[in-house]
Amino acid sequence: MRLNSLLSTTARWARAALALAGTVLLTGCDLNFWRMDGHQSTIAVDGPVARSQRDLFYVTCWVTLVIFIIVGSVLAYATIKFRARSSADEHAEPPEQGHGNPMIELGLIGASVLALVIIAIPTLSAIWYTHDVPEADKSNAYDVTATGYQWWFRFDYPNEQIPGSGTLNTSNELVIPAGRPVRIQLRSVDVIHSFWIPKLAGKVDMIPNRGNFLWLKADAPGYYWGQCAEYCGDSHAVMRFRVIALGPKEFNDWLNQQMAPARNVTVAGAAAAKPQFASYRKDFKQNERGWSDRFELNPLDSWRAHQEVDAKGEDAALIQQGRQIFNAKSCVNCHTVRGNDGSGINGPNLTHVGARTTIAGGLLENTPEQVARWLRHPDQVKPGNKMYYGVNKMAGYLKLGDDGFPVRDQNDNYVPNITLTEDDITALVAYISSLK
Amino acid sequence: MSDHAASTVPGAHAEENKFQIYVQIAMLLAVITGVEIAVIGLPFAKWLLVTVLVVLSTVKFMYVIFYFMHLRWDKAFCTILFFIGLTIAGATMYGLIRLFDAPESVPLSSVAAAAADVRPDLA
Amino acid sequence: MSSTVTGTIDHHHDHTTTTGIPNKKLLMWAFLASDCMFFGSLISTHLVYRLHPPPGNPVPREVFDVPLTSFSTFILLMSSLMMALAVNAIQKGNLKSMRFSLLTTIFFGSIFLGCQVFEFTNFVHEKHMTITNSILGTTFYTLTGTHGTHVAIGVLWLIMMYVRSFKPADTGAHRLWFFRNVLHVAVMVGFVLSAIFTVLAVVHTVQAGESVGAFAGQNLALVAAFVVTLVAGVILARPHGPVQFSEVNAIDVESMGLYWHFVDIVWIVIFTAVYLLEYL
Amino acid sequence: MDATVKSHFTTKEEHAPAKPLVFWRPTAKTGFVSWLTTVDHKKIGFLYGLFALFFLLVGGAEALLIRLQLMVPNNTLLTAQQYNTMFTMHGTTMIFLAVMPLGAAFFNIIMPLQIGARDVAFPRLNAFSLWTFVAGAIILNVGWFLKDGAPDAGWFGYAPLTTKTYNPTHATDFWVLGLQLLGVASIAAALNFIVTIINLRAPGMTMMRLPVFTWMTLVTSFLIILSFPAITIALLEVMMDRQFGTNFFEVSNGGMPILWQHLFWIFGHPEVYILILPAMGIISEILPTFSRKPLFGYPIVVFSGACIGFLGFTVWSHHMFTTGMGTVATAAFALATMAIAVPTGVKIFNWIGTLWGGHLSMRTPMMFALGFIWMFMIGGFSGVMHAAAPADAQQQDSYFVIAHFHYVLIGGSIFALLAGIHYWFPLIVGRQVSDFWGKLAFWVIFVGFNVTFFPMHFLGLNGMPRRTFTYDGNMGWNTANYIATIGALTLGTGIAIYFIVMVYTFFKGQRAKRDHWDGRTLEWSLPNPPPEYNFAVIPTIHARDAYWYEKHHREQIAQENAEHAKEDEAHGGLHMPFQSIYPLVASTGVLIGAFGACYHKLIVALIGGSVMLIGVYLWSMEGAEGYHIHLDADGNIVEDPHAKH
Ligand code: HEA
Ligand code: HEA
Ligand code: HEC
Ligand code: CUA
Ligand SMILES: [Cu+2]
Repeated sequence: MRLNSLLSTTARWARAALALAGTVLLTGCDLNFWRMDGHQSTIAVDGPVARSQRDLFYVTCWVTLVIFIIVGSVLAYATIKFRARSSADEHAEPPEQGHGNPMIELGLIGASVLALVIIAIPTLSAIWYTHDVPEADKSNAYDVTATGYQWWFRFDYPNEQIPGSGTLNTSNELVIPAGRPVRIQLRSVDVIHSFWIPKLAGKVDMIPNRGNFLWLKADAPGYYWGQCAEYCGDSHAVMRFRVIALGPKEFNDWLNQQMAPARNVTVAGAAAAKPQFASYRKDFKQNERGWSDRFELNPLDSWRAHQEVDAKGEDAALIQQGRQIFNAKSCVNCHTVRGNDGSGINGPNLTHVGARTTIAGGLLENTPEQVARWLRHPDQVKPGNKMYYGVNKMAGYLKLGDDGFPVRDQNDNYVPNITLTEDDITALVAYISSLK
Repeated sequence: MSDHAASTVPGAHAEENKFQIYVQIAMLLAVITGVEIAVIGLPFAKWLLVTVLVVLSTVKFMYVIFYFMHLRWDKAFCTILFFIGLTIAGATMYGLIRLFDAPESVPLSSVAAAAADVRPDLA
Repeated sequence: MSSTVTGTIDHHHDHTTTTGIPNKKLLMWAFLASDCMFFGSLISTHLVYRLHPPPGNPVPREVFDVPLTSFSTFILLMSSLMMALAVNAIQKGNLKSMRFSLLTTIFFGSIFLGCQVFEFTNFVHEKHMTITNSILGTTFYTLTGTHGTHVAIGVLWLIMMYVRSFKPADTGAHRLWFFRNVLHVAVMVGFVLSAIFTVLAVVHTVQAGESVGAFAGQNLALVAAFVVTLVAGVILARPHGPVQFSEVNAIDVESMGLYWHFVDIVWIVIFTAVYLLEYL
Repeated sequence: MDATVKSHFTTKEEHAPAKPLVFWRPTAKTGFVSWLTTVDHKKIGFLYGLFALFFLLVGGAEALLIRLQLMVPNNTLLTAQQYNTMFTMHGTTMIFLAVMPLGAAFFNIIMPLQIGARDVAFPRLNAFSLWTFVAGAIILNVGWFLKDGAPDAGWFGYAPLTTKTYNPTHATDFWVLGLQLLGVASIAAALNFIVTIINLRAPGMTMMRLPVFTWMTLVTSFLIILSFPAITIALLEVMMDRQFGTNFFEVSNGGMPILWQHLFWIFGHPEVYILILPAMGIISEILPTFSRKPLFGYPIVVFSGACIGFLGFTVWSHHMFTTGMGTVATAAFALATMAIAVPTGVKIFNWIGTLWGGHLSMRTPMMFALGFIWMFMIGGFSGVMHAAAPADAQQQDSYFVIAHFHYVLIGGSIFALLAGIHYWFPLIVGRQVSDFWGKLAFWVIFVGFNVTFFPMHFLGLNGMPRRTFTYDGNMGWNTANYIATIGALTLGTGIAIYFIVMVYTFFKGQRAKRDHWDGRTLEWSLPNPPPEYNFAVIPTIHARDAYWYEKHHREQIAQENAEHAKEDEAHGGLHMPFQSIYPLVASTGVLIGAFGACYHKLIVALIGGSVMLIGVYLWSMEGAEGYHIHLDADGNIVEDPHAKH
């Protein structure tokens, strides 16, 4: 029979495949697609909110797995047992034409309901738990406001008011106190975004004209990966951010540093090697498979290293020149460097940008090369991005028409607004890196 | 070809003079409309007036569908069919409107939210 | 089942279908069930925005004009009555009476539309509420406008049905009947439109306190169109021998009636939910 | 057909009345014009099927591009914008242009045959649905060939991303108006099916004797007419915002983008049951046939289908668990969603009950049906995991959702539809598909499908967000993505094999005998392919599996049929409706009008509207006329000189 030969062929292939898979696993080749310990794992979690969500997931998983095994076994048994083994069998007298059995039906319905109750109870308790900070912990909570922009995040610290210039704010890297509940108000200025730090808590959307809210807590100091989780246009995929949780002392130091105005560099010094930190490597070309996040330091230490001012390596003249260009090239229209120049709010606050590990919405590593790359071709790094195409009728690298959209010339090419020479870029990079 | 072979004698409905019924119902509906307009001026509690208005317009609604649209004289299936739609639409409308009442769902721009009495967590 | 219809028509049961309910009636009811959801979504949109208005939204009771709306509600109700009578008439085979009732329904429907046009222009020009300048304007005009569109479609349908009742029994003997029919529809539509706008012009003249002469001078074309279509309508409606419209078509009129009544009940809901509740 | 319709049928005695040229009615039964003007439910269904399969390949090609882009981290095969277009069009195409019309194809072809009807209740309306569907498909896809590009706002097009501020090109207008037309087409078709099932059943075909597939057609049609209006309104609102500057979703004037989500999902959730219920209907036909046993617990299977349909309206916000609805609303929707597992489970249990004690003949349709049960269960279970709202906060918009819905959509809907094509192919086309190649295709599809989508569960739990054109190599997602892409290529190969075999069989396959699978329902009583008039004599139904009963009571049935044939002849033969050009004209008007609206050209829109109105007017004036045919004892048509003019 054709069928039988096919089956045995299949079986042969299946055995071969299994053997292959086994060998691959034993030799340690990275075929384990089921690994769930990445930077954005929802399984290897580091906070109570994410933990309660994961535990609930386990409950649903086990309950359905058990049902699957039971129902599956019956199904498999029936399929094998009652299979027609030959074509004669197929055309044998039809079996008894039975029509059903109410008792079995009711029993199974009851069993299903029971299974659902097992899932429903922890679901309800988790809904209430994840909704707001537990009463006992409320007094200890810290407040932050996160606002989504196409395609970056802005973070405000309503508890920290800077005399004369309002609420402390920063972008793309959220620093929170570890071990304390953090209440995050979620806002959006344009389209819908979603705020998601898988290891700390499930996501909540940032919806225009809606005051959403999320709470989370980091068990211990650490460095976490976040991601916008609602499709928000061209660069949704690279709308990322980082969360840094710090102990009480370190958090306070950081706040103090942030409250201070931007550095104004006037002294020169000698260079020192900086630790490399591979959040985004441009040599990370296609086809590089596998787990490859080999930090030279642990990520939190990498972040700490970024906080340190390395006055010796700086060229004050270059930095001053960068600052001038920053003003002249209208960067100030969109960016604020508090204490120095500008009060723009369409782009990230750059007051202490040099102290972040990443730029451009968690996409690029904050190194001079990457900053230069960003300034050279923001559109190529981050498709559609607003620094290039302009935002709220504020022109970026391109000239805008009255309708707020970039204009084109007769040849259908965009008309530039900001043009930077390589020298400009070098100076700007020096300036930006100096802002710690 | 039908299961429901002639239970109806030709002309079975002829004796009903619908003309009168229609005119009477139209008058009734006009009166109810008048009452509705009058009700909004009365100095009673708001919930009471809302209830009265809702009841009165439901009554109008029912009169139109059962008499003008002859559901009363038609096979029950037409009524069922329409009420499936009406019920699902009504329940969905109700659910949708109620969803926006939850404090979490009040829009930031709304007058109430601006007064910050609905979303204490924003204050 | 005989292919030529003989004897008395049973209006409510059709023995060629399984349930005895005529297909067209069933179709219409199913459609109306669907339309409940349609208007339900639209009305909820309006109500949700009404319950949570942004600051600076116009206050509805300062915009609305209850006497006018009550009047048009009443008119729509009367049109519903006439529609019911039209169905009643054709079920009894009374073609003349049906035509008369249809014409009155068309007439009332047009008045309703005229009121709405008046209301909209009034709100825009006097109350400065446009469809773009506030959320109230947006939802109000969209909701009542969609309802108005339903009414307009209904009027068109009524006109087509009315004209169809003139289709000659022996189309072979009247070679040009089809073109006459098309002309008839056009004339009726023209009449309704010119009637609506003539009435609006009259109201405008009265409000502005102008003279009859000024009115005629400014709206000559409108008045002329009104008169011409009126005359043409009367001429076209003269009897031309036996027609192809009888009790068998009652179901067509009835389905149309269901639609028309539904539009009326939607207005019942809108009248309460959109207008009256604002005054509490 | 009601009295009015009947009275316009020409009989031998009447002389053909003179008509203006506008009422020309095509009579050709073959050729291009006959397809454009057809009112025959089988031809219309066949066209639906062809369009749907074409779009399945288009959507599949888009899926393959998606997978190739994601094969490796930081890939540059597609730009961000191209990728976004790709998943938007993939989702929209698969759902609205592949699975839904494929369902409509089966409704059209099979349902009237199962209830013993000669056509649907409104044949011309049916043609209008078809052509309006085509118009919608054209509008939706036209962007590929224009400067504006194809839509790229995602298949649920969340406002305000779809407003003019954030999507200034016409691409989004194509999406809005394309979906609007598809909605009109679907509602019109569904109304038609409802009336047909309620009103055109053969004598004795009570509701509780309807084949389950027909029942599911009915429930699905109800879902369509009750859920589509919500998206119609939602689309109307974005359209107003885009074209007239209204404020529905304009935040600066108090608009609430969240409202779009509610309206969309009020439609969207019933929509997913619109995609699965026909599939469940097909499975409920195949399992009994190949187990040679009636469906286990028929009444409860029917009831649970209706129950799923109804509950489908109460759970829409489970797509919005992360929008911050508050505890009470979240809890209510979570519980309602879980409740759906009960009626769905009932179906699964009863299918197993049907297998139990049967003589299972393992032909290709049966393989797909069994595959369906397995895969759908997995998809359903991940659905229940989503229903646990706090857990869903981690899963929403991650690849876990992608895994969930591809298991229910491919492992569910597509498997069942492929099974159905295989199952009814001998009836519709009259040829028999090779079992070997069918099974081969099944296994390749089955393996490829699981290899593609099973790893996605892990990707999702490992934090990979969906709708991302690229990802970093250091997130731990590389292996699973690579495997998934390999799987997708395998899956594509399987589908290619499937269709190559089908095309081959269509032209060259072996002729199938009548009642190829020893069927149980009425459609198998027909010769293959079924004649235009379907039933020479409208059968009388005595039992649930009507044809099974017939096969076991041949004499009684033969006698009845002979009597009914005589009656028919006494009434002038079988009534057949004329073809008509006007549904096509009306749909063309709709197409033109929609184009005008896309480009904000009032004149064009008005012209389109007028063409549509004229089409509809002439359609009503030409009337549902038709002609008669007479059959001899063998069911051949006896030529009637008066039948044509
Ligand atoms: C064919 C389509 C289809 C079907 C049938 C389903 C069926 C179900 N779906 Fe799914 N769903 C989709 C298509 C479908 N879904 C799509 C397309 C999306 C994503 C849209 C988008 O975002 O783009 C989605 C998304 C989606 C979400 C939102 C996820 C998110 O975005 O966060 C949720 C949440 O609750 C959900 C739940 C369910 C449930 C509970 C079922 C249930 O009906 C399943 C019931 C079945 C079973 C449970 C298995 C059999 C039962 C038994 C053997 C009985 C015993 C079992 C128990 C007691 C548990 N689905
Ligand atoms: C019924 C619906 C359906 C079906 C059948 C499929 C089928 C497939 N889907 Fe799809 N999918 C959706 C509905 C569906 N999908 C929806 C609704 C979304 C969400 C969209 C959104 O987010 O907006 C989605 C999103 C989606 C994504 C996520 C994209 C993202 O979020 O970034 C992915 C990624 O892997 C994917 C993959 C696939 C694959 C590999 C198939 C395969 O099964 C396809 C197999 C078929 C073929 C491969 C065709 C075979 C054809 C040939 C071999 C011929 C090729 C022809 C030429 C080259 C001319 N789909
Ligand atoms: C039209 C407004 C606009 C102008 C003008 C503008 N930017 Fe930006 N800038 C942005 C936006 C928006 C972003 C965030 C982009 C993103 O991540 O999607 C940004 C991001 C940046 C970043 C990364 C910041 C971070 O925290 O990730 C730097 C550095 C930067 N801009 C420097 C400059 C310089 C230097 C200039 C002048 C040559 C400039 N910008 C001009 C809008 C602008
Ligand atoms: Cu912001 Cu996606
Ligand atoms: Cu859903």
